[in-house]
Amino acid sequence: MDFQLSEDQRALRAGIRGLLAGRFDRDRMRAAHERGGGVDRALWRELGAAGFFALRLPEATGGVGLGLPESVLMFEEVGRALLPGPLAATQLAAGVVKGAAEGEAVVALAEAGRPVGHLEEADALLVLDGDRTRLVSGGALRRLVGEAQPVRSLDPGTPLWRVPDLSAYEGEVLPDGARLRCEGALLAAAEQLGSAGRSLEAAVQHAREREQFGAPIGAFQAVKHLCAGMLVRAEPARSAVYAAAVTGDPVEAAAAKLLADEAAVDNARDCLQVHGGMGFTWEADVHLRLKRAWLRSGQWLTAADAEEVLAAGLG
Amino acid sequence: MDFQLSEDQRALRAGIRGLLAGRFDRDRMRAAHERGGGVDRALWRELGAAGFFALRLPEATGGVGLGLPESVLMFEEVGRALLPGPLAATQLAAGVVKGAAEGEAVVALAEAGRPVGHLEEADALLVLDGDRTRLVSGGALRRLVGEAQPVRSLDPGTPLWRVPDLSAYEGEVLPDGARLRCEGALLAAAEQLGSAGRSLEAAVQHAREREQFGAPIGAFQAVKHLCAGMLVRAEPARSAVYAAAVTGDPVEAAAAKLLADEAAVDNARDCLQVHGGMGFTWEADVHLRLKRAWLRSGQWLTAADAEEVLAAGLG
Amino acid sequence: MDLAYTEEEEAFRARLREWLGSVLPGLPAKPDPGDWPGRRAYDAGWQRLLYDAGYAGLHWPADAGGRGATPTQHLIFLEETERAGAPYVGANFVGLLHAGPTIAAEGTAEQRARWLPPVLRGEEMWCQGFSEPDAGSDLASLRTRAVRDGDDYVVSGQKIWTSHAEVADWCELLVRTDAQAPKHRGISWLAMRMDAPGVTVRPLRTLAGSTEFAEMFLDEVRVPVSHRVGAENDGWRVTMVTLSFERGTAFVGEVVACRRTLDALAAEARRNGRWDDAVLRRRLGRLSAEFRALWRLTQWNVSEAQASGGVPGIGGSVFKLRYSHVRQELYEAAAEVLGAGDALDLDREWVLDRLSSLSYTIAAGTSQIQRNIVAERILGLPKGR
Amino acid sequence: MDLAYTEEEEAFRARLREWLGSVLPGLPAKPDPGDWPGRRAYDAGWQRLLYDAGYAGLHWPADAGGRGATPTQHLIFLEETERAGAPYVGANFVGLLHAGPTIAAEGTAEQRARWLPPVLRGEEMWCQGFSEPDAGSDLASLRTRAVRDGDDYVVSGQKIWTSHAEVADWCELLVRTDAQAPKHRGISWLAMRMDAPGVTVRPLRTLAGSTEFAEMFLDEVRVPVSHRVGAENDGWRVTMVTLSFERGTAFVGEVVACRRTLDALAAEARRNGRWDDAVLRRRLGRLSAEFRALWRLTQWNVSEAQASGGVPGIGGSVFKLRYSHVRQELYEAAAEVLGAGDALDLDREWVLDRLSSLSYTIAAGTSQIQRNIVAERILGLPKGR
Repeated sequence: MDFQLSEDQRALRAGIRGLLAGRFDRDRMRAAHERGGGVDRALWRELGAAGFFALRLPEATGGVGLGLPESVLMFEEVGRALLPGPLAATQLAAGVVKGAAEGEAVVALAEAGRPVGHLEEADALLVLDGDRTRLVSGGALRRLVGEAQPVRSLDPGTPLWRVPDLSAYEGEVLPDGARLRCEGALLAAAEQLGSAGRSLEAAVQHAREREQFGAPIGAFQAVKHLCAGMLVRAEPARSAVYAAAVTGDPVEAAAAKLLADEAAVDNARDCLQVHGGMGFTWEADVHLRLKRAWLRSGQWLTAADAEEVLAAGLG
Repeated sequence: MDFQLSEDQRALRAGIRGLLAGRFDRDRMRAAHERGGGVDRALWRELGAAGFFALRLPEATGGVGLGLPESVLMFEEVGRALLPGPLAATQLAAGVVKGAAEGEAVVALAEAGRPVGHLEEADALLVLDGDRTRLVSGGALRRLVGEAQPVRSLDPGTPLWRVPDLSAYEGEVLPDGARLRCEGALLAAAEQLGSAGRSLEAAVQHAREREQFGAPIGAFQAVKHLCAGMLVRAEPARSAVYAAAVTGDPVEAAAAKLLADEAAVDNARDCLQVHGGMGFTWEADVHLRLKRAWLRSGQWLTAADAEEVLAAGLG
Repeated sequence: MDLAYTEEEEAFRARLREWLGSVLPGLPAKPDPGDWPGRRAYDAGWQRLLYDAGYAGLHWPADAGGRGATPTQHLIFLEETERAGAPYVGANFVGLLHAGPTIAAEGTAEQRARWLPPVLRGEEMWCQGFSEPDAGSDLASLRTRAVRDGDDYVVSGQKIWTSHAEVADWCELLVRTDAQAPKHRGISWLAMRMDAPGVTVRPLRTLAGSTEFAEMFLDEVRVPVSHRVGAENDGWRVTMVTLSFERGTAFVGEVVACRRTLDALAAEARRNGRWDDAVLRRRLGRLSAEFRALWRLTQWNVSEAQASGGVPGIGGSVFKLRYSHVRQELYEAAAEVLGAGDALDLDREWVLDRLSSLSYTIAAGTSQIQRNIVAERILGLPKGR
Repeated sequence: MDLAYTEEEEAFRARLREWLGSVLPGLPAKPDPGDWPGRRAYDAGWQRLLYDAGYAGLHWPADAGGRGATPTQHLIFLEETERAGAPYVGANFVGLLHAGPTIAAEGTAEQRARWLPPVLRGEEMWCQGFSEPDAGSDLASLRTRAVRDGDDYVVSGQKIWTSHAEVADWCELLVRTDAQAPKHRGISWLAMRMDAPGVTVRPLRTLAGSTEFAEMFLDEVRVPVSHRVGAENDGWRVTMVTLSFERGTAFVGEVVACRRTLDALAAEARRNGRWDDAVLRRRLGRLSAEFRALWRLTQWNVSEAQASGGVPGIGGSVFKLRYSHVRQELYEAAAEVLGAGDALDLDREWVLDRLSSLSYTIAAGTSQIQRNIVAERILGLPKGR
């Protein structure tokens, strides 16, 4: 048993982190959110070129040939950078949807009863609708887009559309729907994990620098313990996400999603609290993380569903 | 509108507090718990003589002629003193069960599916069994006692018995069962309130006196904020209990029970935490309050039932 | 303990209800949140109606032009206006609830005569210049300085979280007049004209996307010394006086509104089927207990203020700690009622409220600061650490 | 990242399982909790079996008589013994996990030869005399004093929370040897015979009604200077060395046991019908996520220790904070599964565990202290306040 990251895994993580630092620094992140969070096609292609979407396709078919653990490490980084876009759905569709692997295509996620993010930009739609998981594209997709209504999105990084009953739109049914849902949940959980980690770092940095009552606020137990609580939320979630990526077990993935959702949301809230009034401004980044964390909590597998999956696995 | 206690109410409270300080000080409280928490008949009679049980009977029939608000103030005091015994059931049965008003009789509470406290000492049993609220006494009670099994009670102040199916024991059906349940819940809530207040006082006292790392532990925010949280739990619960006593509204009583149960249990737990290792010893009083608070949380109206009552009242 | 209202109180309520019923239908349409002049006109109009009907400055002392109402009457006023959907105090907030009472208590006769009547009539609006970005929770460490120059102070610095700065005529300003004194002892309270040269207002966008607040930059703004209320360097005490007007009524309207929201959430859950989810249903039931208790605690605090004559109540910290938390819970429950889809739609009711609710544990004293206050001033735990 | 165990590790597990299967059925009946001599004999017997089978001191270095097993092997050992229902380490706890490793790391050759073999063979039991009633969380403020008198220290003071004091042969004792030095610099580590004159043990009853712990009163107890491990006044550092043996394995058995308890709770809820309560069912589901994560975090910490060679891991504080809380939650859920009736019956499974669980957020560093450690030592926040 070796739960440590391998050299290759560390290098992979450093690579994507470097790419994002260069191509999606804070200014660009803010700019992307100010313009409504559409997908940056050039960056999408760069990610494609770096193997982000093709990561798990076999080398024989032009993929990188890596596994779910490596995907999870990459998604943690895009979550940390708050990169907008349907990253999980696109990676899952790589090898099925033309151009997805290369970053030429954007594959959005559509779930029954929920608004669809990035619909207008989507080249295909991964539809989770009851037990039928399918890809909707071409004419059906155009028809769907035509009938969709834009939603004033809570998340400035994710344009949303309200769509009609999804069952009316046919597409290529995917045989391994259960696996896709499980993996989608896990990749979203990894993004949540990255977000939770970033919130913790931001809180700690602020607590070290901000002075009140003659001392850095991080010297006060109230603030100190908020920060400690954030780490205590993030670390078990991290173990759960990484382990589920290794085992691919759906019950473990449910645990990972549940804990990572909670870590992302609650760490963002605590980070906001540590920042005080400044955390309540639009200028601060923390609200962007909170809103995205709320969005992702409602995707792939909700807390209620995860708890039922976990309960069913007991006894 | 005047939510302040009247002069008479203050005097009443001072009276019972004085009586308990004289007759049930800490040494006697500990002794009562060491011997298994049976009812002290002499003290019971003294409470009777002081009008505790007859408080709400009309003066014309020898009662004190006061109302539910005064009862609640008295029960808060017995809760604070951690007096064992089925006080609520006995007060509710005063005027119906012979001797209850005078403190000559002990009326225990029996609820379907739960162990009965003080069964062996009971002169009558107030049975809450489905919608039929009745008083079981005499032969039926003796038969029931004969078939009961003693339980090793979690609460050292309350001897418990497991009883057979209550429906087999007939008794005088009381016409106002709903009112009795509501009032019982409220009196129990008042006891919980007293317990919550006492836990807060004990925590604050310890936090002021105990020194660690060169300062009273109450100077550390972690401890300070635990104590503040205890007050923030107790005060809204107090308002809810007092108000429900004034209005007699069953939904308000449900709110009162829910919040008072939580205040009693969580304040005891926080008090224990403030006391550190010493709080974990048998010598400390806090565990006695916690155990009684757990017991009372399961009596009259549980949290789940209270939440449903409150939800039903919405919308 | 008597929760029934007196005949006099009920009569007050009945008259108020009747008046509200007669006047509210004739109000103009509510202005757009971004239309500041429209908002000012709307709020001014409402205040004028209150004035003409005898409800302006209800809780102000009679000798300041107020009605000298009891805390209970004030509670009834706030409860009924909220129930009836009357306009909020809006741009009159600082004038009626902070600056006005401060001037009434600490101002000279001339200052009272100059500033109070226009507030009551809705003719002049005030804003508050207390908070500073670098001071934060440590309000008394404010750095905006005022240097005496003849009959003026020359004021420079930066303020933040100023509501209605765009339309206010006056600003109640805390400035440092003695940099050498201990921080609470070198502060003075000034009334500053918002159109004075050197005052720049910049809207501050919150995470809810709104611009309810502003930053205010002061660059050598001249404020006459005669506009100082109270003695020089005594501004901290002068400001604290305002708090003595807090008689437990600060959140009456909000608690009434929260209870209405909770009922609406239950109705919506029954409609959309989520009522069948026991976890959600019981959560709403629990919130009902919380808001019922908070309503009763409000009555308790008001009653206490009435009995004690309105002495500053630190009991407000207990209320605020619980209320802030529970109101955030309310909107988390709202998101559950809406479901994973609708909770993301800013045009759906409750979604913006959920965002706004994030400030409750921060604004007007963070929960961390409030816990210190409760622990030290109510429970008597030692200061320190 | 590879959660699969190596062939070698699987072989170790298979051999262990086989051995457990062969030896456990032949164990004597477990003694009554109040029967101290019986408990000592039982624990000693089990340790002797481990010794004979080559499992004694599994994680001790080979040069101390141990097996030099990797942290992963130790994890497997703890997991399998817990799964198989093997006896707990019991009265051998301090010897095997605290005093022994300290002597192995810091003792002289003579000290190692004298004290370590009897621990491994289950012939001598140790207890721990660190905590004091007045020191509490501030362990280093301990006041039990040792005064040099010829070749002896004369020790007087009071210790608390001493497990197995009734049956221990030796006590690892922290004493103050320099009252003038800063508190961490005047402490020494002594090995004290429990049958020395002046040692009085008094059982300490916990709120669970048990007497697992004792108080220990020391009245001019003579301890030979040769029984000091490490230099005089260097005892704090010597003690901290023990912590370096913490390789993430401290709670392996407990986490395995908690997961089994959670499964049993679900089975009981299905049996008694409470499984239909969605609130309870989802609560159990959530606990499943927590314990799954804690198991993975355990593997993570063990793996980290293995990679880093077992350097002291403050990551243990993160684990303990979460675990303490979740384990308390587990027994709160157990009370819900039992229902308002059975949860009051001390003879029902889980009820005493619920009481014991109240100590988790206090013992071995309160949650408050753990949060300080996490914030200051892991997150690098300033000391202070």
